[in-house]
Amino acid sequence: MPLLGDYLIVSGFLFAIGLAGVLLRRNLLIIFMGLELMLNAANLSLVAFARHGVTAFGAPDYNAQVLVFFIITVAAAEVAVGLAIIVALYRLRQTTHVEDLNRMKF
Amino acid sequence: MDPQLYPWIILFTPLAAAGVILFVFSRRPTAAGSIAVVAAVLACFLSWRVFLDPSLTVTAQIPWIEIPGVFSVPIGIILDNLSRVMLVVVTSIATLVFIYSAGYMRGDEGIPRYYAALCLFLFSMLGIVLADNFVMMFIFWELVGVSSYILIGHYFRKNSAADAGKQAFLVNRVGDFGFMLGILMLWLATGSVVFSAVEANLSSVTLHPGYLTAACLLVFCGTIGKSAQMPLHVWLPNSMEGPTPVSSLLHAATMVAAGVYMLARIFPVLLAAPEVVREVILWIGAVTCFAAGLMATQQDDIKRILAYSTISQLGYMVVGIGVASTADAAMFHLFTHAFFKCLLFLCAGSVIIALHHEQDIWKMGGLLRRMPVTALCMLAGGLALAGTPFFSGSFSKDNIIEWAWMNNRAGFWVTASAVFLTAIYTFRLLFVVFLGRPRGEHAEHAKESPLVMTLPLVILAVPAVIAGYPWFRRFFFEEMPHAGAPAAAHTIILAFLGAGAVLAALLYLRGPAKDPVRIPLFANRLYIDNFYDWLVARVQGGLAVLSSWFDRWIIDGVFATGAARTVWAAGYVLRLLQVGNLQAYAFFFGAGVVAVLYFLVFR
Amino acid sequence: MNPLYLEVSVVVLGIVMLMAEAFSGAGSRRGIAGLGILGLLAVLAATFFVNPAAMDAAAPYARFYSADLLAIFLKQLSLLATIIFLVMALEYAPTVEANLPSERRGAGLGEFYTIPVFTCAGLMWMASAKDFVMIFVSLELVTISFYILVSYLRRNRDSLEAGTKYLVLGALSTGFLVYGITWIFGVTGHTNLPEIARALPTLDHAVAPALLFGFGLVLIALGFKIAAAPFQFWVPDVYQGAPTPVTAFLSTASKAAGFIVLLRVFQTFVIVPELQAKILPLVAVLAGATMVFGNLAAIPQSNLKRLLAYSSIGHAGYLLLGVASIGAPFAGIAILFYLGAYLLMTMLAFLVMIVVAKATGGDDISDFAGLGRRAPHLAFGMLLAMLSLAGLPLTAGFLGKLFIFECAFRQEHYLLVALGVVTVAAGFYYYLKVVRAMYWQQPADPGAPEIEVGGLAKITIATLCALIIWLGVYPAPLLALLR
Amino acid sequence: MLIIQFWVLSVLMLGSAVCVVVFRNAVNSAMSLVLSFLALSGLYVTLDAFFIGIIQVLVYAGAVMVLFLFIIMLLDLKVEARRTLNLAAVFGGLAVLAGFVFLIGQIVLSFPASGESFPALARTGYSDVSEVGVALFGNFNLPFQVIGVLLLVSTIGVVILSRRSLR
Amino acid sequence: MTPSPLLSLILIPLVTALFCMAGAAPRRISIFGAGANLLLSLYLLASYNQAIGGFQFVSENPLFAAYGISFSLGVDGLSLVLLLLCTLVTFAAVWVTPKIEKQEGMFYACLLFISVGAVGAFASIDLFFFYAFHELALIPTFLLIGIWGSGERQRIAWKVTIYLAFGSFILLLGLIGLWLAAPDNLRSLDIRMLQQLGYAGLLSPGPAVYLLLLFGFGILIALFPFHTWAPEAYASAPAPAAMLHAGVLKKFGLYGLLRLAVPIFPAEIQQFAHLLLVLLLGNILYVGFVTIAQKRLNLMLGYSSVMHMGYAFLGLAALNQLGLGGMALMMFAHGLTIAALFALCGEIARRTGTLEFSELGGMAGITPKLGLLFGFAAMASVGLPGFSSFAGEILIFFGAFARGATGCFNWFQTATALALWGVVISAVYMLRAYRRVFWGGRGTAVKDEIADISAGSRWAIILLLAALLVTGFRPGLLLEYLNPVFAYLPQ
Repeated sequence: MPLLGDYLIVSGFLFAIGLAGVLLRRNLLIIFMGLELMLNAANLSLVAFARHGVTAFGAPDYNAQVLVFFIITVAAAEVAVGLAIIVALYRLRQTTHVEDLNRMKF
Repeated sequence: MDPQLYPWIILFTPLAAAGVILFVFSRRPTAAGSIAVVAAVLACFLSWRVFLDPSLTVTAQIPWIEIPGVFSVPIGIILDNLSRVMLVVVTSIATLVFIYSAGYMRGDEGIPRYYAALCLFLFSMLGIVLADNFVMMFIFWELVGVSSYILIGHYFRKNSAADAGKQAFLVNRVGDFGFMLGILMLWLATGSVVFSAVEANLSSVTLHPGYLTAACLLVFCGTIGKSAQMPLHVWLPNSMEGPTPVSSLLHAATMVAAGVYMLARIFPVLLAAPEVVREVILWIGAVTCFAAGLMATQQDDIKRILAYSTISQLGYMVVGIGVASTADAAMFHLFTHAFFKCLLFLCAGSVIIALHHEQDIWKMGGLLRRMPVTALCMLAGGLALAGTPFFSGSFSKDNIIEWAWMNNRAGFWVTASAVFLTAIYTFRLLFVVFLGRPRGEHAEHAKESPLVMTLPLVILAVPAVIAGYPWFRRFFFEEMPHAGAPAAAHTIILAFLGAGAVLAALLYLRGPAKDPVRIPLFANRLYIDNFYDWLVARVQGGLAVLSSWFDRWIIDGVFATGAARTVWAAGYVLRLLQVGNLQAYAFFFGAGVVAVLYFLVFR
Repeated sequence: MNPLYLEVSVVVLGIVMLMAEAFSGAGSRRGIAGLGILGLLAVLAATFFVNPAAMDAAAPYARFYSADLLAIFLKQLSLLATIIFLVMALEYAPTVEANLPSERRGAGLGEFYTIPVFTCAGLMWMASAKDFVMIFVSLELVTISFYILVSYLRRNRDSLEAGTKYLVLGALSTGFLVYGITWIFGVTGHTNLPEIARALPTLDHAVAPALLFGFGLVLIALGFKIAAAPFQFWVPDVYQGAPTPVTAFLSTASKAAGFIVLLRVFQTFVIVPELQAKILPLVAVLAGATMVFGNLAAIPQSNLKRLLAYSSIGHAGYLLLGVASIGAPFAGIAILFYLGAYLLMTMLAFLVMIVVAKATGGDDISDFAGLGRRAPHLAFGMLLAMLSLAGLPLTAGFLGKLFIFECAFRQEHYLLVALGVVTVAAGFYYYLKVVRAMYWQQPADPGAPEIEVGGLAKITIATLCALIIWLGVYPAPLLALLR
Repeated sequence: MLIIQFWVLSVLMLGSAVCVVVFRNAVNSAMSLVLSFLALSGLYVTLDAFFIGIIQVLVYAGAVMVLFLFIIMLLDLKVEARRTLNLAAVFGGLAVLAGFVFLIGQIVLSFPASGESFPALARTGYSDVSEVGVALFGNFNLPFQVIGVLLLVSTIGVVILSRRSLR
Repeated sequence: MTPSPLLSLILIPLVTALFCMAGAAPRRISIFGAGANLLLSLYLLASYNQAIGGFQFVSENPLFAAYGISFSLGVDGLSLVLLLLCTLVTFAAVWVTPKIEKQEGMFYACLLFISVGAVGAFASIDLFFFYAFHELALIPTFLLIGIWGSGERQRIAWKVTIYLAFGSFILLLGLIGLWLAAPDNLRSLDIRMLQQLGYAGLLSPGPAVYLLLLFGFGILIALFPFHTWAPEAYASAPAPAAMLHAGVLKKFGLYGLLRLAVPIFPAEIQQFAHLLLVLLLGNILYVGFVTIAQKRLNLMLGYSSVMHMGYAFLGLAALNQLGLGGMALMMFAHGLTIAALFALCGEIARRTGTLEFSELGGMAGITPKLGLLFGFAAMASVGLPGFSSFAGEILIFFGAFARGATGCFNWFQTATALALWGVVISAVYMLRAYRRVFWGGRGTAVKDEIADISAGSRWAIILLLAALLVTGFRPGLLLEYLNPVFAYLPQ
């Protein structure tokens, strides 16, 4: 039987891997995938916590699951808008590389 | 009119005249002169009225600064023998000089300014004479300084005159610094600035002899400045840059005597103070009197010779304060000196005008025949100055020297030997200017001055001769205690006088074309002026430049601007963090997250 | 009136505007903006008549939604900001049109006027949110709509670059927010702030690190929204690149909402002394860093938009100082007042900037040279905005700073106050740069034609000026409102 | 049994997540992401969250990933053009990551409940779809409507941003 | 809202300034407005009831009760004297303003705004407005120096503004501290209330607040070592602006110290008297030497103004009726003097195009009236009797010296003695300046054809000098207003 801590650790690693994608990759799409990984890591923890904190009726905390549902929805919307922006950027500048975004600085 | 008002009228008439001249007649020389003369005559007339009415006292006061229960400075008038005598001396001489000026200044472009300043001077001098408290005296003390400044700088286009005026003011200020400090000390100790109250409350200070000594000596600084005592004497010879009547009135007869007058005024305080105070006063006076005599023997400018003689004679007066048991000794010399020195200066002015502003005695000569009135008057003045018996100077000066014999033998020898110097420079002056043959073009064609100038000379010559005789003196001074010096002292003085006269005759009677004696040390006034020049240019100037540099580069540059620059630079550096690279931002973000969380959770 | 209707009306207004857009032909779309302004004005008026008691405390929404003074005030601010945004947008419309690939006149403009109305609804929900779920969804509504607005100028490289940067960093902060909420939920078992507040004192001491971890992550995400250092890096670039009205909107309303949420979360947690002892120093440090970074880095700027971005960071620092001094009796009021004042003066600055930039073609400080002679009234408006931002007395900005410093003083944050003084002095430096340009310098082109100002913009500028001075001299009504 | 499931799925999920970050080709990354999400939905199931698991598959592995792939194809992204690796950035990023992992590790280890296993559920065979649905449309009605507005705005935004030419 | 004549005192220049900005014959309107204000202040001075004393013409308009902010106006003897100073100098400054080439209306408006700030600050009895009005004057100063200044005007305007803003914010902190120091139920921004609390010992803000106030005000007054902004500012500002700032606005700091520090912090003033004495000697002696080294008239005047502030601080340190009364008197006298000097300096600069001593000289022969007036003003500046500067200085010296004892010199007496030396220093630089500009040989920049001072400017300066002379001959005229203000102090 896996423990709560196991899930949390795994979720933490997933979060870190997502962060690594953001920090280390320079392709906007991959960065975006990293961001999705981070959100999912949070979801995993949330579900684990929900399962751990069973309610008085002995059921998982569905409130937390609703939150997970919201997060997924928001993530989807974010992906849609984000990809739209990336497409627009690509159309204008033919790049999805973050280092090309350097017009504004200092 | 209420006689009580007379002193007030005497005091304020000249001020009113000054104001009227300045604001109404600033372009009308004649009117300006007339107004000034009228004011002086009025003041003189009323002064004599006051003098002749010994019962008159003035009680009214004008509050000047009044902080109830804490501090008050009234403008009040003191009328005692001292001030009465001084009043008539000042106003009388002033009147003569005002009249004389009308002739001397003829054709000058700045006559209204000149007369306005003279009136202002008269006002200030009268204020000193009449002041019944220290602060009032200080006020007029300063005003005397400023009017002297304006008058010395009358020929302001001349750099030398401009510098001399400035110097006179500044040197006086240095003396006033001490004066004010002394006033503060006496005030703190006695709780009042009014002379009578200070004297009455002195007992509270005698517990602190050191304090009282310091206070008195600081007050004496005022005298050192104003009466041109060593070491602050340098301004007086330079002040000869002013018109000659100014030299005569301010720098011989009245203003410079103010210092002595002030000492006489506070004489009771000096008596109550420890012995050392008067000792110091004596020695300052004695050294001044001797050193100024030395310098006078080697001057070539007729006015400068007289200027150094003035310093020397002021030294005698200060010695008088230091040794005599009464202030009258000094005041008596002040009294006689006022007449003969004024006379001498006016004579010198007459000569100068006649010689078209030639002041070098080595370009004069043989003027006795060409300007007999002037010459005779000058002779009378000179004999009085040298202290020749039967002339006024001898009575007053010998009196002081005799007091020195009684109370301070060393002081006696110094002052007595100064008589020798006096004789040398006086007779040198007389011989070179009036005897022999003319040494210059102007001297040959010199003519006697007009009546408006010679008349005051003649009038002044009378008191210059007779002012010392007891029957005349008694009219002005109470019978003063006799010093009681033996005849020997008197003989010694006479011997010094005779020796000086003989020496001068040997050297100068033959009418040499130039000075047969050259002593650079004396001619260069013991190099004291050079020392001051060095002090001002190097020490003060150096300090000023140094502090200016410090202010600009350290305080402003490093601290003020530097701080601002640091902030600016910090901003410049901080904004470099905004590299514009998304990944860098993400990195900073992540680093921030780690730092914040670590700080929050694990600290 | 039930306060819930406020947001509903705004959303309905947005949908109506969308319909109007859908059914309108080629044209300037000014009518849609006008409709929006009128509608929002009506809602703004309605906010003064809402009655929180009309809410059904037992209804499900009561768990998410509070209608306290804080919320109402922020709703009013949001509405005001949106109205001013629409006024700005009208002035800015030519730029938008020029930067959209459109077939006919006015295409895309309607949406430019409409999306902010939905954003406004999001802001209003944020103001009332008292449950992490509600906070999350309303915050995301605002954020996502801002992604769109920032990158709205599709043909403008700066706008798209700004949009991308905002998108990535915003999403990153969302990730942290969600993870933080997760941990808070994991520790307390609740997402509802009042319930968390109830649960906190009962918790075991050992869970404190986890709790703080979660709180820290939420704080970071909110810090990102309000541009607190060290999470402010997106601000200058995004503010500079975004369409100017969006920048104004972003720097005022969005920041204000962020602060309200921060305050709510903060107040939930600091009631536990143990947590307070950990949290307050952190906020103080963040406040100091933010003040210093914002104000100092602004000094060398020459682009006004970017300068205002840095200044906005600096102001966030002062606001955070207020948050750090939350224990003082007036701290809440001080923060709200500051938010209001900041909104007014920033909006004024941006509005004038839009008008001037339309005429001079740029938003560098040098484009303002000689404005004092070219357009004295605009210059005066800008002068007032700058002085108020700098904190000169008799303007709203001064009182804001005064109140905040007073609270900080009471809470004995002496070092921060000292830092505040230094940074305020630095602030004078860069705000006066604009004044210098306007009054000292000559116009680059002396023969340039007069600057045209739209009627609505004129009214708005005048109103903002009046409000700034009014609040600076006679703040009593506003403060009474906040009490 | 459950523990084996957990570890297999976890390793799969983390491994493919690493692949997402490591692969140079965007398509490969996207495919790894799909795999990772599928494994994640499996983990949800081990936590008795069937509904979430299904949603995960439908929304993420289905919709979102399709969108990703679609965009990748649309933009015709090839292997990321090799650029000089910014070593400072890499090391900096790794340092931040190390710090973050350390933090999470510490937190999880210090969290008292980490060592607890999951309590048994009182009843089995319940329908979590209905439970979640009731919550969503009942208690969570307000946030749900907000989400609705959010989706509306996103839709408009996507249209504005990605249409080739606006009408 | 209760009406008060003081409100008109603020409104007249304000409205005049607005008219000027609108561009309606600015010079004439300004002279009219400033003149009206001068008359009004004289009227107030005359109708102030000495028998009652305290604050009169009070009007209170509470704006925000919780913070106690109220737009309250009221004056006592001290503020009346300063109001007179302000209106006098404003009138003179407006009058001597030469033809302005660019943006004339704006120029006059800025001048009047400075006046509004000063009047408002002196007439406010609410700390908030007291502070706010002063700050208000910062921006016109910035504009005046920046637009119409000379030399490195931009850099200097910048520096001055930042410096003063910095000082103001330090001051603000001090004021906040002061406000917080009162017990909760007695907290007030009303200066009268604060003074009462101070007398009653209910207000104990502690030394830190005092130091904040001292240095906050100190920066505004150019207390050593925070003085470097002042000379540059005055040298660069157009003459009327320098007159107003050096003459009036700078007095705000001293006024603030008299108003707040004296009643509330008597113990702290004594506690830090040594620090203050050292700093003020820096002002007098050190800055005095810096002044001597100056090679330009305007810079020299600027430094001299800084130097004179040292005397004012000496009066503060003395903390007795003599010293403080003298300080107030000196503020008045110094304001008039420095205003007259800057006005004359402006006249010289306009005629010769330079203020370098090396290029000037002998002007008294060509412009005798200018020379005479400058002589008067210079004498007033060196503290010659007859001018109220002397009365002020001498009271300060007496006051400070009274803090000592008979016997050995203590700190105060030593400081007084050293400060007295400043009288010599000021004579050194002032006479030097006068000699270099007006006396001696003709300087290279002094041409035959330059005109003497115009009748208008002459009368404006004569007005200032006459005020100095009148109050110098009868300091009682002012002291009867000032004495009651400090009468409560123990001797």
